[in-house]
Amino acid sequence: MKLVTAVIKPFKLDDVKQALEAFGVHGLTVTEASGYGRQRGHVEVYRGAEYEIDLVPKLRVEVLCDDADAADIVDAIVTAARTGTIGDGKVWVVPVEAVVRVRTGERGLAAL
Amino acid sequence: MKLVTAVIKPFKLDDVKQALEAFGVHGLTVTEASGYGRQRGHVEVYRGAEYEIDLVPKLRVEVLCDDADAADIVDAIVTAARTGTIGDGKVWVVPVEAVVRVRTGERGLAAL
Amino acid sequence: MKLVTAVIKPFKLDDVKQALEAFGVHGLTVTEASGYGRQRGHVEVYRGAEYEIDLVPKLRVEVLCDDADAADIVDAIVTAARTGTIGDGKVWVVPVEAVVRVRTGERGLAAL
Amino acid sequence: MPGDINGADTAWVLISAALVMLMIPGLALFYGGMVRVKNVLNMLMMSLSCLAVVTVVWVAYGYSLAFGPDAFGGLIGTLRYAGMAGVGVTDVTGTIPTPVFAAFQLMFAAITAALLSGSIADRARFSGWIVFVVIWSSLVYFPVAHWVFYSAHGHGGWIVDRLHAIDLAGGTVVELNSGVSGLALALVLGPRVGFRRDPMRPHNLPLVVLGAGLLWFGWFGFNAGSALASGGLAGVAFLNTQVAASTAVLGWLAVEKRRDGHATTLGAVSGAVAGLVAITPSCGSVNPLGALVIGLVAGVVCSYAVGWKFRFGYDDSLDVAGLHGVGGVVGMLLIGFLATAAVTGSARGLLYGGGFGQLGRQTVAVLAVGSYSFALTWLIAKAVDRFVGFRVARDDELAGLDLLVHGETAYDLGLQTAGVGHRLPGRHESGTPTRPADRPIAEQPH
Amino acid sequence: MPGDINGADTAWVLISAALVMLMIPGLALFYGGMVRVKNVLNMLMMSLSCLAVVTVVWVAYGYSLAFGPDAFGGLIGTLRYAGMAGVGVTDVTGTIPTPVFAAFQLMFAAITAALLSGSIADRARFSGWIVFVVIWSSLVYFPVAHWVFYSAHGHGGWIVDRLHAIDLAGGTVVELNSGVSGLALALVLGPRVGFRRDPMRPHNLPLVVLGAGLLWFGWFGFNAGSALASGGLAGVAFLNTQVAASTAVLGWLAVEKRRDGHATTLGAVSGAVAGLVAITPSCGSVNPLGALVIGLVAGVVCSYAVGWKFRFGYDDSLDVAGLHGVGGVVGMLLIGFLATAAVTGSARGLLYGGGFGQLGRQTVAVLAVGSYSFALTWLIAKAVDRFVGFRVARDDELAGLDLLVHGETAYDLGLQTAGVGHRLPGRHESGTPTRPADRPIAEQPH
Amino acid sequence: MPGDINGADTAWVLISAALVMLMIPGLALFYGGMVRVKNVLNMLMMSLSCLAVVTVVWVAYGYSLAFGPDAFGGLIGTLRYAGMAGVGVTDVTGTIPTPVFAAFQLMFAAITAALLSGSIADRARFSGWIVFVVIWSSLVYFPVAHWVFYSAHGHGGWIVDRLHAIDLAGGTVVELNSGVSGLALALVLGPRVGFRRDPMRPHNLPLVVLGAGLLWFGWFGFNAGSALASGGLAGVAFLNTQVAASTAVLGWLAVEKRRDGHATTLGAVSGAVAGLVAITPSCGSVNPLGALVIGLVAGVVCSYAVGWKFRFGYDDSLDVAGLHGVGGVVGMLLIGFLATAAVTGSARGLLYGGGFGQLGRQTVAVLAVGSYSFALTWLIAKAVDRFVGFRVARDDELAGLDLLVHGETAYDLGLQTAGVGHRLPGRHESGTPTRPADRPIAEQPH
Ligand SMILES: Nc1ncnc2c1ncn2[C@@H]1O[C@H](COP(=O)(O)OP(=O)(O)O)[C@@H](O)[C@H]1O
Ligand SMILES: Nc1ncnc2c1ncn2[C@@H]1O[C@H](COP(=O)(O)OP(=O)(O)O)[C@@H](O)[C@H]1O
Ligand SMILES: Nc1ncnc2c1ncn2[C@@H]1O[C@H](COP(=O)(O)OP(=O)(O)O)[C@@H](O)[C@H]1O
Repeated sequence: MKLVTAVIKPFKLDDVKQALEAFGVHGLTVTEASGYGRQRGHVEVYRGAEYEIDLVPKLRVEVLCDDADAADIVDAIVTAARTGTIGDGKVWVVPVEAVVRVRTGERGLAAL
Repeated sequence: MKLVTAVIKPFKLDDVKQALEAFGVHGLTVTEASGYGRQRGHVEVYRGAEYEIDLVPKLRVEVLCDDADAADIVDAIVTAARTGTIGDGKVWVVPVEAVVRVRTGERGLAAL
Repeated sequence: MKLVTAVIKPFKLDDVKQALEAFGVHGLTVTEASGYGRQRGHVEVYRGAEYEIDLVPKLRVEVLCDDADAADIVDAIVTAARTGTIGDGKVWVVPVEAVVRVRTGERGLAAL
Repeated sequence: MPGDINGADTAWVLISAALVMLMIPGLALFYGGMVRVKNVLNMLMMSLSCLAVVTVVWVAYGYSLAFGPDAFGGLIGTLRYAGMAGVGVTDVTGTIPTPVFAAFQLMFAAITAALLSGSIADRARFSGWIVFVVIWSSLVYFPVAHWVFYSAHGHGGWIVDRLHAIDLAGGTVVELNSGVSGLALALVLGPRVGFRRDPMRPHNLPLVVLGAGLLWFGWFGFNAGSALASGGLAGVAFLNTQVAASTAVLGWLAVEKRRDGHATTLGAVSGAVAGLVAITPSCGSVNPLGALVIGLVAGVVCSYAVGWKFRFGYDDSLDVAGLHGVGGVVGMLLIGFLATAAVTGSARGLLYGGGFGQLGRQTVAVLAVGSYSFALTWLIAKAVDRFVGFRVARDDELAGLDLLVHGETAYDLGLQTAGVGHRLPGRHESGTPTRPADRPIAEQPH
Repeated sequence: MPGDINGADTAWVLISAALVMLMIPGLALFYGGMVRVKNVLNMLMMSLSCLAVVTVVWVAYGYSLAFGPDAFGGLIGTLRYAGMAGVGVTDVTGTIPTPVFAAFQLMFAAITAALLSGSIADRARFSGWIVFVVIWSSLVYFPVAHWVFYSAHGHGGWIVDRLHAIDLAGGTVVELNSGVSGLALALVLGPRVGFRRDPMRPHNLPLVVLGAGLLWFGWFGFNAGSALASGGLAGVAFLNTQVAASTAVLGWLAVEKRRDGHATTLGAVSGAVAGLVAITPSCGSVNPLGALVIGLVAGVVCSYAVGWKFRFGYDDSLDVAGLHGVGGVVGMLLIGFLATAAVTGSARGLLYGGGFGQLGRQTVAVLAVGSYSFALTWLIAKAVDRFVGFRVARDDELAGLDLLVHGETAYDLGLQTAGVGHRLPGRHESGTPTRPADRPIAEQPH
Repeated sequence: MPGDINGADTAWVLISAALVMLMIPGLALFYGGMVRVKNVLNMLMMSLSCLAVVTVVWVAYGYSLAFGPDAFGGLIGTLRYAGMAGVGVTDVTGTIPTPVFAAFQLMFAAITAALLSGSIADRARFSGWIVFVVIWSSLVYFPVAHWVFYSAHGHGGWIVDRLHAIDLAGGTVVELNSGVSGLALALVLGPRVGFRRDPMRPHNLPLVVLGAGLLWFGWFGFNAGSALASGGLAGVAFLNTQVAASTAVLGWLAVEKRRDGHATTLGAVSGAVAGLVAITPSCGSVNPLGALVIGLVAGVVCSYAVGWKFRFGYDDSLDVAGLHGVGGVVGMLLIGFLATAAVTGSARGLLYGGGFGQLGRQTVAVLAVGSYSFALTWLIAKAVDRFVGFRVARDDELAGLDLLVHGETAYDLGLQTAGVGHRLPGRHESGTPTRPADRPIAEQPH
C-alpha cells in the first residue's frame, strides 16, 4: 500500500478529484495548507507599507492506494493539477504498512 | 518507530483521546481535514438551487509510537472511533526513521 | 528522498524558515495543527466555570529533501524551533519513494 | 377625546421603536456568537423568528390583549383592537399617534420572546419553538404587559396603577418574565449533552461584543423611550441607563479578576447586560447615583448567579435566568431602596425616607409576575414537548443544528470548497427535485 | 415664501437620513457575507464606493437634476441648485431645512446604486464599476427621482403628481429601478465562471444576518422618514414596514420548508428584504392588514423569483432582480388593490371600492420606470464595457478579486502568519518603492 | 433662570447621544478587526473599558470639571456639579434638559479615551490602561473640554468664547487631543516586537468595515448633534459630514491607486475616518463645497501621514496620530480658509474675505491644545509606566494578549474542540477552585 500526497493549487482540486474518479479512486482526504518554494508569496500594501506574504495557500490531498496503482495515480494527479505556471505543487509517495477501515475493521486493500 | 495516522469523525476525537490515554499514549497531533469516500457529502439548498457539498469535515490524528505498539494503537483508535455508520474513516501506519524531541534533542523512543 | 515533518510552536515558524533557507532548502509546506503531550492545554474561565482546553495550537511543517540532507535538516529545525520550554514539539523523518514537480513532471531530486 | 399629537414626542418614540427593533438582531448576534460553531444559525433563527411571528400575533390580537380595555377583571385586555382596529393615522395615545405606540410596544413583545431562546440554546426543535412562541406570547406576555404597561393609558394595569409598584420600562414584563420563563424552559428541556463536562465556549467573541453593543445602543430607546415623551424624564432615564450599564461592567470584571484571575470579554458584555436589565424598571425613579449603585449590585450579583446552573444542574445555556431573571429582581427591589421623589415626583424608597412601603410593592410585583410566568411557562413547555416535540434527537444535537435543521453551515472560510461540489440538476430545470440516480442519499456528516 | 421649520419634523428626518445611510454599510455586509471568501472585500468596496461617489455627484449636480425646477418638460430638473446652491442654513423645504431634505434624499441615491452591485458580484472591474455608477446615477437615477420624488415639493414629478400613481418611499425609484437595472447589468456582463455548476454558498451567514438587521433597522428611516414629518403617517408607515417584513419572512420560510425541506437563514433574511422592498411604495397607503398581505405575497413570490435565474440562465448573482425588481412590482401593484382612503385620505384600491383606476396608474408607473431603466442601463453597461472594460479576466475571477483588485485578503485568522513574511524595505525609508533585487516579482497566488 | 425645554431639540440630542455611544463599540470593532488574531479581545476591551470607566468618572466629578463654573481662571470647572448635582429632571441647559446634555457630552469623553488606545495596540497592560484612562481624562480631557465646549453655556471656555476659534464638535477636544496623546503614548511604550519587519495585517477586514460603518453613522450624532438643536445648522453639519467623509475616501483611494497600485478596503475606511475627523470642528462653519475640499485634503494628507511612523520609527499602531491628530489639524486650519458667514453668521475664512484673523485663531487653538495634551500625556504615561507598569512582557506580547490577559480566544471556529477538553471540577461545586492534583499547572501555549 502507498500513500500519495499532493500539494496543489486550491482551485485545481475539482480537476484532481475528477481525474481520480475517472481512474477509479473514490476516496481522498484534503487539508488546507500553505507553502512556498520557487513561487514566492505576494506583496500586500497596508497604509503605505509593503509586506511580502511568503506563504501561498495550497491544498494538501492524500490518497491511499494499492502499490500497483501508485504510479498511475501520481500521473493522474500531476496531469490534472498542472497549470504550467510556477507553484503548481509537488506530489510524493510514501510506503504504508497497514490500512484499516474504521467502520468495519477491514484491512489492506479491502479497507480502501 | 511508526506514525499512525487516523482520519476520524470530528466528534469522536474525545473518545480516541481517552482510548489512547488508557493505552498509555500521552501525545498526539490533530489537523482539521475533510474527505470523501463512500460517504458522500450533504446537500444544501440555497435560494431554490440544490448543491451537493462533497467534502465532509474530518479530523486527522497523528500518533508517533514504538514499532511494538503500532498494531495495538491502531486497534485502540479503530475501536474508539467506530460508530458503525458510513464515513467512520481510515487508519494507516507509515514507517518512521527518526524522531526528535525539539526541546531536548532526545531521539527515538525517548523523544515520545 | 525523505520527508521531514516538524510540529513546532507557531511563533517559531519564521526562525525555522530562516534556518532552512540558510541551509539551502527553499521550499516547505505548512499546515495548522494542534496537539498535546507533556504540555497540557490552558485553562479558560467562562462565567464562573473553568475549562481545560487540551489542544495547544501548533504548526506542522513538511520538508521534502535528499536522503543525504535529512539529518542536517532535522538538526537545523530542532535548533531553530527550540525555546527550551515544554511543548517545543517533535520532528520526524519518513522515507519517500517518489517525488514529482507538478509543473514540469520532473522527478526525484530535480523535483525539489 | 384624544389629545393632540406632540411631534417631538412622536419623533422620539418613533426612533425609540426602531432602536428596540435593532436589539433583536443585536440579541441574535449576541446569542449566536456565544454558541458553538455548529449551532450558530439555529440561534440566529430563534431570535429572528420571534421578530416575525410575534409581529403577526401582535397585529392579529396581541396588541388588543395587552392594551385593550380590561377583561376578566383586568387580567387581560379585550379583543376590541384586534386586527389593529383603532390604530389609524389619526388615532392618538397620550401625546403620540397610536400606531407609533403600537409599534413601540410590539418590539417589546418580540424581544422578550427572543430573550427566552438563550436558555435552550443548541437543543430545541425549531417547529416546537415557533409553536411555543405563539402560545407563550398569548398566555404569558400579553397578560403581564396588560398588568404593567396598560397604565400608559392612565387607567388599568393593576401592578402599576393599583398596586403602585414602579416599573418604567419592563423590569417585570420583559426581564423577570423572560428570566423566569427561561428557567422553566431549561428545566423542561433538560441539559445539553455534555453539560458540566465539555467546554462550550463562545465561538465568536467579536460577534458577541457587536451584539452587546447593539443591545446597549438599543436599550436607550427601550428605557428612555418608555418615558413616551421627549423631555427631562427621558433624559434622566437615558443617563441612568448609561451609568448602570457601566458600573455593572466594572462590578462583574472586578469579581472575575479577583475570583478567576482574568477580566474576560464575555464578562464585560455580560456585566453590561446585567446592568441594563436592572436599570430597566428603575431608570425613571432613581438619580444617577442610584443608578450607579443598581448597576454595581447587578454586576456583582449576576456574576455569581450565572454560576448557579453548574451547582444546581439546570442548563440555562446562555444565562437568561442568571442575567434577566436575577438582574430584573435586583432592579425591581432596589427601587424600593433608591427611588427618589426628585425623579418620581412622589414615590420614595427606604433610603430616601419612604419607609418599607415601596419595597413591599416592588416585592409583590416580583412575586406575582415571577410565579405566574414560571407556572404558565412550565405548563406550555410541557404541552409543546408532548404534542409537538421540543427537543432534537441526541445524534442531531451532537452533529449540530445548523446543518440538520436549516440545511446550512454558518461559515465557509476555507479554500477547500472553492471549486468543489456541484449544483444538482434540480427543480428549477425540471420542475421536480431530482437526485443523481447512481448514488445513495447522502448521509449527514457526523 | 418658504414656510417655517418644524423642529420635530426636522429631528425625525435628520435621524431618518442617518438610518438610510447606515443601510449602505448594512447592504455591504449583507452582500459581502453572501459571496465566496475570495471576493468579500470587492463586494464591500462596490457598496462603499457608491456612498462616496454618489455623494460627490449629488453635491455637484445630482440634487439639482432631481429636485431642480423642470427641464425638458419635466424629464429632469435644471442645474439651478448645482453645487448645493440654495441649500443653505436658512433654506426650507416643506417643514424642514433644505440641507436636511437634501441629505435624506442623497442617501436614497447612494443606496440605489449600491443595490445594483449585487447582480454582478464576483466579476466586475472596479474602475468600470465606478464609471458606471457616475453615468447611471446621472442618466437613470436622477431623472426617475425627479418623476417621483420631486412631488415632495408639491408640484412637478409626473408619476406622482400628474399620473397620481402612489409611491411613498421609492418602490419605483429605488427598488424597481435597481432590480431592472441589475438584470440588464447581469445580462451585459454574463454569468460567472461556474454558474449553475459550482456551489456558491454564502461564506459568512452571521454577517449576512447582521447586514439584514441593519437594513431592516434603517428601512424605518427610509419608509417612515419619507413621510417627511413626525406624525401619524410616519407611524403607520413604520408599523406597516414592520408587518410586511415579518409576513414576508414567514412566507418565504414556508415555501422553503415545503419545497426544500429546510427553513434556511438565508431564506429568512431574503424574505425580510423582499417584504421591506414591497412595502416601500405602499407603506403610506395601506393599513396594517394590507401590509400583512403585501409582505406575505412578496415573500412567496420572491422565493420563487430568485430561482428563475437558474432556469433562464442569467446570473443575477445576489438576486437584485429577484428581490428588488420583483418585490418592487409586487408592492406597486398591490397598492392598486389595497390602498385605503383611511390612510391615503382619498385614493382607494380595488378591494376598497376604488375600481381599477389606481391599479392602472400603478401599472403605468411600473412600465414607464421599468422600461426606461432597463433600456438605459443596458446601453450604459455596454458602453462602459466597450470603452472602460467591465469584466475581469477569467483567471482573475478564478483566483478571486480581493487580492487581485484590492491587494488584500478579508481574513487572516490563522497562526501561520504570526511571525511569517516581512515588510519590504520601501518607499517610506527611501522615498521610492524598491524590491529585493535578487528575486523575481511575486506571481499572484493561483 | 433656565429657559424652556424644546422637545424637538431634546429628541435630536437624545438620539445623538445614543449615536455617539454606538461609536464606541463601532470603534472597538474597527480597531479589533485591524489587529492580529491573537490580540482582538484585548483591543475590544480597551475600548469597552473606556465606556465604563469614563462614565463613572464623569458622574463622580468629570462633568463638573468640564462644565462647572470656572476655577483657576478658567483652566477647569469647579466641583459644583460633582455626583451629578444640578443634573435633575427639571434642570435645563440651553433648550434641552441638563441630563440630556450631560449624557451627550459624556459620550464624547468616553470615545476620546477609547480612540487613544489604538496607538498602543498589542502591547499595553490592561491595569496600566485603566489607571491611565482615569488620570488622563481628569488631567487632559476635562480641562480641554472646559476650554472648548463650556462655551455651549454661552460663557466661559477660553478657546471658543474668548479666543473665538471655531470648533463645533471637538476637532481639538476629541481629535487633535486623542491624536497627539496617542503619539505621546506610543513614544512612551515603544514599538511592538517586530514593528517595521513583520506584516501586521488586519485579521478581519469585514469587521473593520462594520466598525467604520458604525462610526460614520454615529458621527452624524457627533457633529450634527453638536448643534444642540434640531434646525438648519444641524442640517448643514449633517450634510457636510457626509460630503467630507466621501471626498476623503476618494482622495485616499486615489493616492493608493497611484502610489501602491491598489485601492484597498483599509484605505477606503481610513479615508472615511480621516474625512470625518477633519469635518468635526468645521462642520458648522463651511458650506458643502467647503466640506468637499476639507474631506479631499484630509484624505490625501492622512494617506501619507500614516506612513510617517515607518520613516520615523514610532509605532502608532492603528494610526491615531496619523488620522486623528493630522486630520484634526487639517480640519481646524481649513476653517481659517473656508469658513463662510453664510453658515457661521459672521466669522469668515481667508478665501471668503475674512483675512488671516480666523486662521490665526485656529492656529493658536491647535498649538495650545496640542502642546498641552502632548506634554501632560507624556508625563502621565511615564508615571503609569513607572508606578503601575504599562507594557506587557516580551513573551506575552509574542504569544498574544487575549489568552494571557483575558484568558480567552476570540474565535473557536474549528471542529477540533467540538468534543475536546473538559470542565474542571471547580469553585461552583466546592466553593473553592481546585485543579486535578496529578498534573502540573498548565503552561501557557507559546
Ligand atoms: N522541499 C519542499 N518540501 C515540501 N514542500 C515543498 C517543497 N518545495 C515546494 N513545496 C511545496 O510545493 C509548492 C510549490 O512549489 P514551488 O517550488 O513554489 O513551485 P514549483 O514546484 O512549480 O517549482 C510550495 O508552495 C510548497 O507547498
Ligand atoms: N483512498 C483514500 N485515501 C485517503 N483517504 C481516504 C480514502 N478513502 C477514504 N478516505 C478518508 O476516509 C473517510 C471515510 O471514508 P468513507 O469511504 O467515506 O467511509 P468508510 O471508510 O466508512 O467506508 C473519507 O472521508 C476520507 O477522508
Ligand atoms: N506521540 C506523539 N505523536 C504525535 N505527536 C506528538 C506526540 N507527542 C507529542 N506530540 C506533538 O508534539 C507537541 C509537543 O509535545 P509535548 O510532549 O507537549 O512537549 P515536549 O516535546 O517539549 O515534551 C504536542 O503538542 C504534539 O503536537
